[in-house]
Amino acid sequence: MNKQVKNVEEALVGIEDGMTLMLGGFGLCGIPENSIAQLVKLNVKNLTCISNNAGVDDFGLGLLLQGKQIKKMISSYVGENAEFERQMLSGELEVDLIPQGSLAERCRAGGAGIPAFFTPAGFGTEVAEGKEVRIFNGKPHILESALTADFAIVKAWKGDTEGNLVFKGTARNFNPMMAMAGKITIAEVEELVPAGELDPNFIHTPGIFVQRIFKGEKFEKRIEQRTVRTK
Amino acid sequence: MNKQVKNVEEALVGIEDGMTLMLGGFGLCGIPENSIAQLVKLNVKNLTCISNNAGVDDFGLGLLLQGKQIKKMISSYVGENAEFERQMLSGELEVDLIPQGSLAERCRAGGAGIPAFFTPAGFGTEVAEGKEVRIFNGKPHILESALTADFAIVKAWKGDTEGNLVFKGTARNFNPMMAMAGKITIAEVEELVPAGELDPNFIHTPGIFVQRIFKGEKFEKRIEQRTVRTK
Amino acid sequence: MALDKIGIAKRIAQELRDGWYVNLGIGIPTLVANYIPEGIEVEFQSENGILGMGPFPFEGEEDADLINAGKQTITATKGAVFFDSATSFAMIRGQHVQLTVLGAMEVSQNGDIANWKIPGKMVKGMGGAMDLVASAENIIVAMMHSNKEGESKILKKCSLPLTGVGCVKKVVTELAVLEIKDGKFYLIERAPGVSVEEIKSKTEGDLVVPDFVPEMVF
Amino acid sequence: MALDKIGIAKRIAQELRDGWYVNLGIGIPTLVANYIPEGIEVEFQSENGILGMGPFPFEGEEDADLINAGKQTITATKGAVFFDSATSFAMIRGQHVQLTVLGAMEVSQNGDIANWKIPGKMVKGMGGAMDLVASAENIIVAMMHSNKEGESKILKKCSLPLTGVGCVKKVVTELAVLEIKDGKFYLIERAPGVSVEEIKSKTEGDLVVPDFVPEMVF
Repeated sequence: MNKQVKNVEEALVGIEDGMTLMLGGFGLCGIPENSIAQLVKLNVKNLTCISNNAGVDDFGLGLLLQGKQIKKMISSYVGENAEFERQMLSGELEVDLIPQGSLAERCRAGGAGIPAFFTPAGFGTEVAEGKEVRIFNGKPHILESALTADFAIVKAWKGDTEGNLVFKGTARNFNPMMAMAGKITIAEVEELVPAGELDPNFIHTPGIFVQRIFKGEKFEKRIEQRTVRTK
Repeated sequence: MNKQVKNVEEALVGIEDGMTLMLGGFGLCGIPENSIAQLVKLNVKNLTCISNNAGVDDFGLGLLLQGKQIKKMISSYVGENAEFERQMLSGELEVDLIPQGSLAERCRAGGAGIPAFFTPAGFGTEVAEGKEVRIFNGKPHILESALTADFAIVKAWKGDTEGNLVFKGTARNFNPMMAMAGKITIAEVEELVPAGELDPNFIHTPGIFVQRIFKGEKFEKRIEQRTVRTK
Repeated sequence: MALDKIGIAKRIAQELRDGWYVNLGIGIPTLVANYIPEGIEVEFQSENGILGMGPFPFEGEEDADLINAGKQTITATKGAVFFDSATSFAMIRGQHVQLTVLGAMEVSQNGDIANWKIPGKMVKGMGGAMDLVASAENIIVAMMHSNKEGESKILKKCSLPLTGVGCVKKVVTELAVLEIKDGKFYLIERAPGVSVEEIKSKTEGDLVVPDFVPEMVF
Repeated sequence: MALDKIGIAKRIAQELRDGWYVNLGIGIPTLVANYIPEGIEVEFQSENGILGMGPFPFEGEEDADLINAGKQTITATKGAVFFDSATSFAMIRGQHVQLTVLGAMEVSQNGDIANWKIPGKMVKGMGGAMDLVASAENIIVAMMHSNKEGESKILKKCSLPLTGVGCVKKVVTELAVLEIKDGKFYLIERAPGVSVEEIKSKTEGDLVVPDFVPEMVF
């Protein structure tokens, strides 16, 4: 089943104002750079973005924040972004903060047809407000619901024309779960190979979860916190 | 962290009468043959076994059934085993039949600290009896709980001394989830390599889930339904 | 003339659409893979952990580590993927599989299906069937219209323990194609040479018959 | 004399046990990795998706695809594994990680912790902290005894929005090691040269002080 599209323009066809998008990545690691640049170009507005972080001021989802394209962010940690903080504190931006593990599991649940599950994370905190609490094994848990999106946009290291994806290092992070949870899932990859070239034993995201795949034109792969030791 | 033990004898130390075991495999594919043989030798009794199937009369879990070592089976499909059927119909053997997807997810939940989740599978059937029903997205779902085990015994293709595991083909099946759900997880592997030899990007079961690993002495890898076509 | 199993499989194969992921149950459904219409590409998922299931291996090329959900040795197509059972049912439960074809012992006019247990007689377990019928948007049942005793299996109400409720939308038997809608069976097509009367007489459930019932075309 | 950050990290490192998987939070906890006692092997998990986190890379060897949860470039040890965020929190939530070390703004005597939000001032989000504190059996908090205004952060009751309730069992500050039991802080050790009186005066929560309070030994 050939999922390959020509380029980012073709890949993002159908994304409209007011839609809910999931975007893979942790910090600036493993983010769909090419698609984000295209979202800026398309200038779609009033987006709800589900992504662990909100980028930095001048890269990643920060670019969409600069253009005021985002109405609501659903994230676990947004600390690296001054524009984000300004928009949130001024009330321009709605923000739903979710424990990171719950965010990951809620995306997986959305893709796996599990509408809700119990987790201990957040019990007794703001996160639990309005949520059902139940004791299991003597410990309180809260009921969390699945997340899905109109489009999920993920970034992989390698992919094949069937949409099978392989990730590298910690750039995997949220990408596989989000790929599962998109009504339409778009994958941008550093390297696109013909079907059959990836070892079927070692594919992280089976192509069934991916509707469109393209080779990204350019990957900047910016490093957020360059830390080194001396020899 | 070196998880290697010398042999199957050492690997199965601590398994006692009345315990709950998870055993990986689908049919006879990907089952921990060496450990099953050792369980027969140890002659532990009154076991509760969680495994998708119950083997055939003279192989796999069928061997434990022959020795009347199993008190209760928790499975999704047990159709290949006459001794099983005899023991079940005579009331010697307790049987809890679970939809295959719910079984897989319940094992994963057990390993992932999720005590319960909602699934549509089994609504309106015997499986739903006594279980909470709730409507999500207009569709009824039932609440299923996590499964765990005193010991999980899995079979992998390759493993390293850290307990990292790699599976081959459809022999993966239930093994990764059960590896997560055992209080103690034992892995028998066809090939055991030093830490660092497996590509860290392509490990199916991270070693954190495995407490003991050993190289199986001999793998028969019996085929249940040999089907071929002619050239 | 009533269809044979291959005929049923061929008729179901006509329901396939390009780009679909399909899960085929054991028995007649498995045969569907042999009759994919030309110009159409579909990919087969087997719930034990493969996407891109190919034909049976050639003699001598069987691999114990490569089987389908019926435990038969199989091959993998180019671009296939292997995965664990939780991921497999994430695909199924999450409705990423577009079509499920499976056998049944009984089907009722509200779409209930029974195919896993005959109390006191046969208790093999439901395997993945309950997950499949509860989740799939598009389920086709491949079955014989009657049992060996000649009793209809197309019923007002199932008598056997259910596998799923209100989930079956289409049934293909050796005699007919039936759609299930609004608590009734609708006769859509009949097997070549099979009369509407024969279908009526062998259908215990409420059957809606239009003025003209076309024959299946192969 | 009160400990510096390195001293706190060194004291926490003494709590490590052979064979443990450990998750270290951002800040002081990260430093713990530098002081693993001899003869002990532990493995570090970072919740963004690595088990077997190694030291920072040498200059020029940074890899944008290899970072820790603090978004710092790191390396991987021999035998490391990469995985997705759902698997990572399966490890954490499923209690496969034996020790979690993290910082805090406030800790209360019933084990509550607050470390993610100052209303109206700082809203960075909880990241993985809520999952970690809700799940870990063994949590050590690394923190300063007082804030910059000199107010105690070791409290009867947290004033800031909570990250988790009743989860902290041990606190290591620049002054002391405290255990939390039965709704009270127990003074276990004091930093070398620090008096019990100083610790008492800087602890707002109920503090149980035994007759003899040993000094930390490094």
